Amino acid sequence: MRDLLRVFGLWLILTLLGEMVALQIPFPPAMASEARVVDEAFRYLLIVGTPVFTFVLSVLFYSLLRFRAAGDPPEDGPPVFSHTPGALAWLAVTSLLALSLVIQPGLRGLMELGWMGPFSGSAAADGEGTLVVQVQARQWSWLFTYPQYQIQVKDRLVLPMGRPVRFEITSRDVVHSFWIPAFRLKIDAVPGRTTLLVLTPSRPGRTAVEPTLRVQCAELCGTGHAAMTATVEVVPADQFAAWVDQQRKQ
Amino acid sequence: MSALREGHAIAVPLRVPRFGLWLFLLSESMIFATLLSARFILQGTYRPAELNQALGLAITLILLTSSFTANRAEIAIAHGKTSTFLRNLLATIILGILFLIGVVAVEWPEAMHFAPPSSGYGTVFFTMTGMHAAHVFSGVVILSLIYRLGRRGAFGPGRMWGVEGAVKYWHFVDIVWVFFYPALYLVR
Amino acid sequence: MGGMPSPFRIGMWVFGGLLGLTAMEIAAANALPRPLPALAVLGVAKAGLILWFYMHLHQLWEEEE
Amino acid sequence: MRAFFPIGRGLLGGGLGYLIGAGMIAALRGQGLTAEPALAVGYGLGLIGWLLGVGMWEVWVREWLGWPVHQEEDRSWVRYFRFTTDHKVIGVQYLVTFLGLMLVAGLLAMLMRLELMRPGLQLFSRNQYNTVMSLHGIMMIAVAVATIVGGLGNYLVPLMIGARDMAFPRLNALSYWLVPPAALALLSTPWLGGFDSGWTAYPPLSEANASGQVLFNLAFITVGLSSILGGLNFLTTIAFLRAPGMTWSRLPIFVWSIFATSILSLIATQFVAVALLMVLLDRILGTGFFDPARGGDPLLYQHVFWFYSHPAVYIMIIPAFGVILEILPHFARKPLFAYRWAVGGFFGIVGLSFLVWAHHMFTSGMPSWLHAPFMATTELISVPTGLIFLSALGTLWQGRLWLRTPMLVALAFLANFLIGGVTGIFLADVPTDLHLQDTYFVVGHFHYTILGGMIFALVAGLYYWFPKISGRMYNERLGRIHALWFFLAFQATFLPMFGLGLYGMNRRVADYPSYLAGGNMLVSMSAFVLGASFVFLIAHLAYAWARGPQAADNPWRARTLEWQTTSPPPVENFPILPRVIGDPYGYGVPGSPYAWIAVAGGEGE
Repeated sequence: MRDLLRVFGLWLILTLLGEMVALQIPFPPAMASEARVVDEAFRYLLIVGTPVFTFVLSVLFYSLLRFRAAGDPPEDGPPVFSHTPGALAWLAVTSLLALSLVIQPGLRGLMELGWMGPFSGSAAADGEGTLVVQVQARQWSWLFTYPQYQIQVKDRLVLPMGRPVRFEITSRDVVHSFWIPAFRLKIDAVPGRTTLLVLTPSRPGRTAVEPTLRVQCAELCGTGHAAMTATVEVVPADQFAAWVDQQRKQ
Repeated sequence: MSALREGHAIAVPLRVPRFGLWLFLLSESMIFATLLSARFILQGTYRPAELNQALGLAITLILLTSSFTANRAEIAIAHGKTSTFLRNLLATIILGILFLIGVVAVEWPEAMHFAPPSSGYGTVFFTMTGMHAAHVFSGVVILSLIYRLGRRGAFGPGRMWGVEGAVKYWHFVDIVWVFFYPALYLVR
Repeated sequence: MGGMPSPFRIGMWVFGGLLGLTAMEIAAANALPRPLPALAVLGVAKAGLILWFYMHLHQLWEEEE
Repeated sequence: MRAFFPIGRGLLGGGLGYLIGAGMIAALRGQGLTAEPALAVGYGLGLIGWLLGVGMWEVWVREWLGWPVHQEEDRSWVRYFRFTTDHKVIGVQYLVTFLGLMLVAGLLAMLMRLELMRPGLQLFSRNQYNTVMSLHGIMMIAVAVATIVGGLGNYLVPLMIGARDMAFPRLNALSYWLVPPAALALLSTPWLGGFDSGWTAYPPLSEANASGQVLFNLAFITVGLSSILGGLNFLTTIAFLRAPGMTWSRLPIFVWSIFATSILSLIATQFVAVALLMVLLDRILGTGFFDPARGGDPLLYQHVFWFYSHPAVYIMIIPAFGVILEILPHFARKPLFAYRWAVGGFFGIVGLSFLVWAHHMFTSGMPSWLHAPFMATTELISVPTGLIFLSALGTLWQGRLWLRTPMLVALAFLANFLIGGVTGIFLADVPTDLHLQDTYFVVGHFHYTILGGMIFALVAGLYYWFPKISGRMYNERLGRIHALWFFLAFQATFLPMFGLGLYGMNRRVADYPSYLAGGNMLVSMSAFVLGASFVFLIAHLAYAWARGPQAADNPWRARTLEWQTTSPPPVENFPILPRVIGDPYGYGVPGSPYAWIAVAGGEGE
């Protein structure tokens, strides 16, 4: 009984310390509004995961210190073979924990992100203001087409701030993956099909200043995989319009 | 030492190799299950109209009959009727060879116009029939070895694991075709 | 082994059953608009006959003879 | 000279087989000996030639032809180089081969970390890096799949259940001898342009790259075949060859873990074989399984591949759980807590492992409605895994912990796998996985489970059973130093990877943006220290095997059967087969023997 109380105390202390760390862990800059869902899910898992982690660690540490034999143990421990109520309780707690994590942050996050339907990726945002960008991945570069403005650029993605962007992603050759770390979400570019990603850039920035704001291929695609990046610029709406005009003149 | 090892080998009851063979067949069936699923995933229930239905039915009947004769061979040797055993085993081998001729020498040349580089159905058709034919071929080889041993009097009631194993494998190959035939020739 | 219906005769009946089921498969394929479910059931039945009577699946949970 | 006769003959047979197969195809098609069709046929015939040469001719073909089989048994060290059927020799063959392979693959990892120490390209071209990374991956996968099962499993399962050998001793030898040609094929890929598609070999990339890919696929299929045959053998052995009185509930937990694993390798491995075969057919015969222009689908490969390759991680980790749960009771001097629950945990994992494969594909472009069910099944895996932890912690609680090296490494395993498990939740949960997929977070996670888990268990098992296998004792002080060194270097190497991944370091890259330089430098430096710990381990064990003091038959005062015979055991394992009458872990129960072993004189235990 004394042992149980002490290990409980150890668990409380370690959990407290752990939660302090978990609440402090800094994330890379979140530059799209969808990134918030991912970061909140991450933080939530950290907070829920910490007590589980510290529980096992406390029992492990406590046993190591308290039940250590000086050398070759002269006698055996108590012959406890099992403890059915304990095992059932353990089973119930782990099952409930696992199920709760499926619901929050799992299903809830999927719902918020609009990733629940028969499509491959985000639910299509079809609103008036949605900017459509067709992304074609190829070995080893990115081709961005803005069908609403009839412009095409290579390895450079310019996006207006605060406007939802629907990326329609495909590949010309092998499987690639479209990922902007600062925006969090990623999805593969698969030859023969189109995948969708809806992102709303929420802060201005560009790759040279913020390196996590870059398009990075995230699926091994051959020799040039590591270098298959594109620069990203998020600019205010008027600057975007000016950029579009300038591109169309070329 | 070697006497001990041999003694061990003899002492193993028949259900040990039998269980092992069943496990092997279970494992093998996963190959065919994957190919069967791939056929429906990639092609749905599409089937080209120009498949040779008469030939498909003919080779199916040949393979079913070979299972029948294989079964007779197994029963015969269990009852010590060696000549019936050999006769039926030989019939099984010949039917197996006929099946192979039917698939590889008749059906494949006819099906060449939807051969792989051009059509998706060809991809699954040739892979499935090819994988199955490879198993039929290995079955024919095994049965031939058994036939050779059988002619030397290697088998009889109570010492027929070789026959039983080979025949079980042959029936397994037949079961695969039981599923492949409708999947390739009959679905719409 | 042995017994009244001789194993040879069982083999014959099973073979007849397999032929009959094959005939039903062809009939189903020609008559039904979507023959896949019927074909699946018939295929399982054929495989079951072979497994049980030709491959002696039951031996697995029988005591050593 | 005599020792290398079978291997020499195998190499000759393999070479001849390759020349005949490749030559035939080359002549038919008017291409070179290393064109892809020639390569594939040559490999197939070469494999057969190797097997016949190495010993299958004597033990199998002669029997099929009705000729007398003659098999030479040799008790000197030469037996380790021969096609023998003694499960203990085969176990050692597996262990040595795969530890060697692990050192080679570890060296490749060191080269990768050398390249990644700084941004930019220093050591390799991009293509060379990809080949090195892919080779490291597949070789370590093979090590993880086969070392505990093939090595420790082969050596110990018959001993632990009181059998003389495996159910199919010759098949067992075949399973082992399939491995060397596969290793040889993998190591020769760099001369065929390498293969740069990782161990996952996703098409279309794996259908468009250099010809090394063909050898990779063939080698993978060969190792898979070996794993299938091994699984079949273990299942039959455990089902039928248990000693009298060895009921299912008296089975040591390690045997249970091998049983559960064998179900997985028997059933699941065929799927990866078919997936790789489809890639080969697409490459060589022009089928279009994965070509969307011809009715194919690249995602079909990913589904079939992960239908094996997710269960494969349980093929790696369940035997590791088995080793750890086996070690804990003997060193805690306490019965294994909740034995039945732990066995249930194994089978829970086996069952669930077939229902979770698509969690590798959350970002693959598969329909989004598949995410929720696969997320749910994946999270549920933590429930049976939790039972393993319940058993481990319950065993430690109020025990008399005897902190010898095997125990220390086993405790380190628990800490490592805990981190591996908790970080797995982040990858199972789709919203976080959409960011973390294909980053160093994943790399960190699976190294915590496979290196921190499976390899730590292997090391614990090596220390634990070393006296039994070698008949010698390792040095306890060196063992403890190594345990600490190994554990700390491991943490320093892989903990920073979670941060790197979160901040945008994606995996399988030869180069990275310069803002990630600090973390990578730290990882590289620690990795070198970690690599050195492996060299230290192997050198220590090799030295102990040659020069160590004689070991007692049962230095750990353990109850299970393998410790009731001599160290090392005689060829027939037990002079007379033991009779099991009690619980394998009945520590602390007064007067409860586990087994009754009659010795030549008729004395009891």
